[in-house]
Amino acid sequence: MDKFGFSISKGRQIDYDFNNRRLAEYIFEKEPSFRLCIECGGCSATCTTANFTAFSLRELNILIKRGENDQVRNNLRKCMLCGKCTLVCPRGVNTRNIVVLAKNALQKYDEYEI
Amino acid sequence: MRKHVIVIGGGVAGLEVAGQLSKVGIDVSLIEKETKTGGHLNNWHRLFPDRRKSSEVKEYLDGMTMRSEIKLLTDTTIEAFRRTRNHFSVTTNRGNELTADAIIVATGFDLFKSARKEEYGYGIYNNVITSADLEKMFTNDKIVLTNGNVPETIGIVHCVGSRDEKAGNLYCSKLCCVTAVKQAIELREYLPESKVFCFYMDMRMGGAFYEELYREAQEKWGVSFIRGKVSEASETIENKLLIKVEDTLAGRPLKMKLNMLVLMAGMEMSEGGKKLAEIGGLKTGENRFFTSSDNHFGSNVSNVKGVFYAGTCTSPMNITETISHARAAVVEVIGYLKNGEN
Amino acid sequence: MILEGKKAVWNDYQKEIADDNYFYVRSCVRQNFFPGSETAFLKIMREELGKDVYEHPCHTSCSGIGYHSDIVPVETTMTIVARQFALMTEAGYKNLLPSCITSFGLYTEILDTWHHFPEVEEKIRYQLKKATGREFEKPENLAHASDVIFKFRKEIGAKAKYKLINKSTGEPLKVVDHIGCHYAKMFPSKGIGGAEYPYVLSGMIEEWGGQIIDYPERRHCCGFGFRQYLVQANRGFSVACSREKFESMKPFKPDMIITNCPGCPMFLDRWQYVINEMEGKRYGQNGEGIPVFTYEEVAGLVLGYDPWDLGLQMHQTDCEPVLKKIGIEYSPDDKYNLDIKPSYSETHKLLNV
Amino acid sequence: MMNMKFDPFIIPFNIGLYFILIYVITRCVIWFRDLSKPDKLRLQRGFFGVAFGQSIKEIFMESLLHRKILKANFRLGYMHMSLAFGWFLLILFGTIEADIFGIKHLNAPYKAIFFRFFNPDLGRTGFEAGYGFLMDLILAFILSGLLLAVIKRFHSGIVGMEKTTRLKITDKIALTSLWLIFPSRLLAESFTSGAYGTGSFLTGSLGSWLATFLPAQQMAYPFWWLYSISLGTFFILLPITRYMHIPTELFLIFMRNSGIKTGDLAGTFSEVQTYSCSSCGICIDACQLNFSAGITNIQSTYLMKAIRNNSDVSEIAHNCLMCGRCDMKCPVGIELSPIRMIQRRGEDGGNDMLNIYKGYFRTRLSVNSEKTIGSSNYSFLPVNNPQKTDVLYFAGCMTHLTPAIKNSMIKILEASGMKYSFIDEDGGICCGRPLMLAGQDKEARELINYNSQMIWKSGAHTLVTSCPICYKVFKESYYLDVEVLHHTQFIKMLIDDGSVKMNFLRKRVVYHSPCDLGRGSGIYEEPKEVLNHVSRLEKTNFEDENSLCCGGSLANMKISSQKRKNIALDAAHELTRNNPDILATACPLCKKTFSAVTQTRVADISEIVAEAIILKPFKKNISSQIKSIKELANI
Repeated sequence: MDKFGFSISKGRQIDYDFNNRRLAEYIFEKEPSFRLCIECGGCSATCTTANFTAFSLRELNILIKRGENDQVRNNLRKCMLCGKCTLVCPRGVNTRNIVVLAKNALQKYDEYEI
Repeated sequence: MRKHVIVIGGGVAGLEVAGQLSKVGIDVSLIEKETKTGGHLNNWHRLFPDRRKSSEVKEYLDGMTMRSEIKLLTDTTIEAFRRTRNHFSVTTNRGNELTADAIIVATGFDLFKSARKEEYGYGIYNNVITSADLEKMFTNDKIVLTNGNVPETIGIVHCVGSRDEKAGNLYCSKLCCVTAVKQAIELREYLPESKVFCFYMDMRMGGAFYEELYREAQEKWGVSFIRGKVSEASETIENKLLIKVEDTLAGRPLKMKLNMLVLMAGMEMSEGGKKLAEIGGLKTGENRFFTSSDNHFGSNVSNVKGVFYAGTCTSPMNITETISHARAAVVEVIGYLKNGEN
Repeated sequence: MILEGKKAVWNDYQKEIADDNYFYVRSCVRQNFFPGSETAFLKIMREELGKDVYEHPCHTSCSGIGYHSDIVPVETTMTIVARQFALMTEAGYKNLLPSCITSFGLYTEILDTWHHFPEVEEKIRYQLKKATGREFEKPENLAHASDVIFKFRKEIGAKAKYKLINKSTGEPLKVVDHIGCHYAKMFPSKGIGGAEYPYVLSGMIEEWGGQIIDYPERRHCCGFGFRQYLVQANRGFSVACSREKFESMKPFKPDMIITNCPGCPMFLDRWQYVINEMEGKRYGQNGEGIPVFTYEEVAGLVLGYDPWDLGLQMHQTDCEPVLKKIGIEYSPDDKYNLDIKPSYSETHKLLNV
Repeated sequence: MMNMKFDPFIIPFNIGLYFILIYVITRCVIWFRDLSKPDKLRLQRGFFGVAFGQSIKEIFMESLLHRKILKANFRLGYMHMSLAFGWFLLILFGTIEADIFGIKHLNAPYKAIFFRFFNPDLGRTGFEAGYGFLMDLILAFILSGLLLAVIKRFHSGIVGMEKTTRLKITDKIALTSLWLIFPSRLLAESFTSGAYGTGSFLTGSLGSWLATFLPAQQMAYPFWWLYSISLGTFFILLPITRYMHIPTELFLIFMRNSGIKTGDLAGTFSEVQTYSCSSCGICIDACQLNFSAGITNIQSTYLMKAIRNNSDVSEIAHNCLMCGRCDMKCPVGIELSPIRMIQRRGEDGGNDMLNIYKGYFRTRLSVNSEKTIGSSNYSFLPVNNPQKTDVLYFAGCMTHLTPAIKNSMIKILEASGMKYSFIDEDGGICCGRPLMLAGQDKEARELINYNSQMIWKSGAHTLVTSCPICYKVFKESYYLDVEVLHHTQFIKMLIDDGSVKMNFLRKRVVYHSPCDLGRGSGIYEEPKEVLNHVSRLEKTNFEDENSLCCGGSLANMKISSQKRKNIALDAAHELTRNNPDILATACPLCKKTFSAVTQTRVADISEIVAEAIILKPFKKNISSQIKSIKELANI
């Protein structure tokens, strides 16, 4: 690195086959409505947290499904579970449960339980 | 005296028109370039959104056309036609001369030639197939890779040759989205172990029961929908297809390996239609489909008096719309034959 | 892979290539990247194929490198290019033969622009006249040097001393081709085989006995990308691009890489060294790198030229593995021996200056 | 064989009896030992104080007579009463009987239980016969209840129950032994009476009839054995079956009457309550998840059972609307919802933290000094300094999705002429209850701290909120020294002190009492009084404690949207039976949920009030107008 004054950049590409999606599988199993999301962004629009900071439940949904867990880990905790998203969701996705499950899953994941 | 109408094209629209005309006692010559009628119906296994067998619709249409008033000319194409005062004389490739009081053009559509989207490697990579190929597989009740294995991961690419300036088609073919969803469900049903991904630009679920089908695909069959246009496909050493796409909803490029890639080929003006447009001086538009005299109330009426359009030769339509459009054409023709006015 | 399908595509993308009297314009960077290549090209053209290739001493950089680095404005570039055309016209040539892919792309782009916007052409003519008093004809035929080698690949194959075949096993060498981005990605119709499945290098390899191998990141840029390399802060991205390609081609165990662009061989060659320094990673067989060649070098090798005359000692990733496989005799001692420079005198004779 | 002292068949009974006595006593001692210091004191005071009498009374009324169940469902109550009270009487009079007619006084218990065996000749005439009659009567009383129990087990409908609890194997054994006790006693006594020609209307007649075709003398003995064995088995199994509730409930009653509360953490009291559950199944019938959504495995009785068997309760615990209907109905008076909350917090609910947090902000002084313990989840929240004001209006997240309520409240607040500020006008942050309901108290506490600071800095003396969810948490979990009012209370106040005047709307209104406001916070009257003031309030079949849940509850994390809808549909249907003009509620979430499923207009009380309100004329403007006119005149 020092030798050249630069280092090899890390890619932004999602490597779907490389990523592990146990998190998503866990949630799919426990909360099937997770599949129903059509990424309309209604949840993010009404979100109490998003009013104060960069936070998008819609994006987290996608990232979980793609297995980009770290980004999820760092953001999920911002949720206040107030439930507005559940009320506005046009597909009846049980958003709050997804957040709670994802939190549990991440914990289990760290403890090698899933 | 009895009136005589020539119907060009023995697909859904053509058959419906012929059937309806014959019902009201008008003689019909039905000209079909293929050996048998039915058009694209013959290549399709099941139809969206209810997934009924396409043969059932075919049966209905055949039933309509089993009538004495209808003269069926297969393996026939039109070489030339002239309009002399108020009737047409038509020359076919087999040299027979027909005269008619009116002509109904039902030349339908061709599927977009997927090889034109070189980056997807249709015809170059194994296991890159089109929606039509897949239907054939379903008909033959055998869905396997070229090496005989069963596909585990299958990608479905929407909008191949539609909404694509590079492909020269700015329009939306309207049916590919729902076809994709239908085929995704069928694949999951046929191969319960498989994972199916749909790569879409927009989900255009406009028709009746389309959205419900989409929901079912997600809820019941666990089909994954990824929003983004697949930019390129390539073969890996283990003979998988590596595709690149932007997951536009994650805002990140994404790559994944698939066993099979199904291209949702769009609809284009048929070659037959183009030829007819030339020899008959029929107007075609930007999208190369026939241009109707009026988009709202004259969609069956051409720029040539006595020539009418039926079905997908004017724009992409599903079967329901095609049949309605065909019946509308019949009304136009009858009106015209009665008082010689379009 | 269905070859018929590919052939079909190749047939769709054929192009006019003049067969003699070329006005050769060198690349500004190649001569210090891989100086042997252009020399070898001229030698092949003149001595092996007996073609008339003219070089003008007053020819300059096409400024494409500045243009693509957002430094030189397009009008300036056009004027400079117009001057090259003027030189050609004055020398009485009509077939422009750039050595550089970027020049080729740039000329194509400019000619196309002028075709669509004649007023721009007029303006440039006026500016050139005003600045230098020169006037020009547009080239009748524009072909990249690799196009010409492709055109005469059979002739070269006929004269070949070696084939791209592993002497010991009799297996054809596995060759990865890398096409410069500016060759066909901007104007697919102007490249042999088009942009998706370029044939220009594959054709040579086939002809000379090698086996061309396709790999997923075939289309990916080598990472030069001008700004990416020239600005140090971006260099990490440049390396990352090359690595993407290496990672992707590694499983196919290629014996060599062949390229047709000034930048690509440079970066595919040098970055292998850098990546190895940074990550201790090599992509070739038994701990070696993957040798990278220009198409001229490969042509030279099959015609039996001395590797060191071709300047292979300038490569950072050693080429010896390939030489050994093909069974080319060479003296390892002379690799860096600069006292005897036969090729230099040769070159000087060849250059009509 | 007159007046024999002892017979081996009594051994099973004795073993059982002494075992259970020892077990229960030790258990109580352990429970007592595990109590927190203050609770220990409470219990002691309770035991040796006034509460004692009350406890005894309650034990008699509830544990023996089962008054509550009788009220809720007579047949079920009778069943429980006949068994409990009847058995009690049997033992009581049995002992007396043994005492009077026995050879000596103060006999061992078995003498009483098996009296007839040891004194077969007794009860032929006079007082003895009368007493025998009494004993038979009690036995008959019990048997009638037993009959009901048997029927209930197989057709729960008969005793007016939708569902009955499912049993585990030990329960089944215990149940059979319980069922066997009295029939076996009946037969044993009958045969004995048959053999000796004694016994009263039941045992006597049955005995003499049996004796006609059976060798009574020989038959009696095995049944005495059976009687003793079934008693023994029942006692031995007691600790590991639901029947443990019988002794536990007594202890519970003492604890409760001594003023011990469930609290936030698992402890003796919650344990005692769990063991006091008799699995009567009344909570199942009360549960809307059962009768509207067809979810039948999560009701409180199952939760209690799962806790007793310490199996994993996380799914059960979270799949509940927390409407509190079962708390109201539970005949044993177990604090079911608080216990469920404890389960939701689970092990990693930051329990250890809780107590620390509890201590937060007792005074305004510590506002700036407070810090969140552990890493902050909501560090992104901006530090804000609200303007000074008297009344704070906190709409709450849900209210922001029902603008009508928000605007109505603004109108009312304006009309009140008070100095107020709308604290979360452009979207405040969550009150923290949703997190608490998910068992994430640590996170919740962080939000609570944030809001508390904001509230104090405003210097307000009153906090008005439109959302019962917020109201409950402000009341219970915030340590604010400001008056917290739900807007219905606030409006009531305005009406009482006459600071707003209203028209009477000619509308027929029914009121749906939101769970967190009614059962959750005990506010039933104010909303109804307000509605009575502005409209014609009509009764429904689900008033106050018995009110339904709209199904929208944030407390249930697991239920699907479809099942929510079913609950809402049923509830709305019930409430609008007499098609009122307005279905009034006092919760934005209830409003949203109901609006989606009924044709009837659904409105929050604030909306109705805002409609009825008479805005005061702006005196200032008038005077200024007059002034300007005068000025004109002067010119």
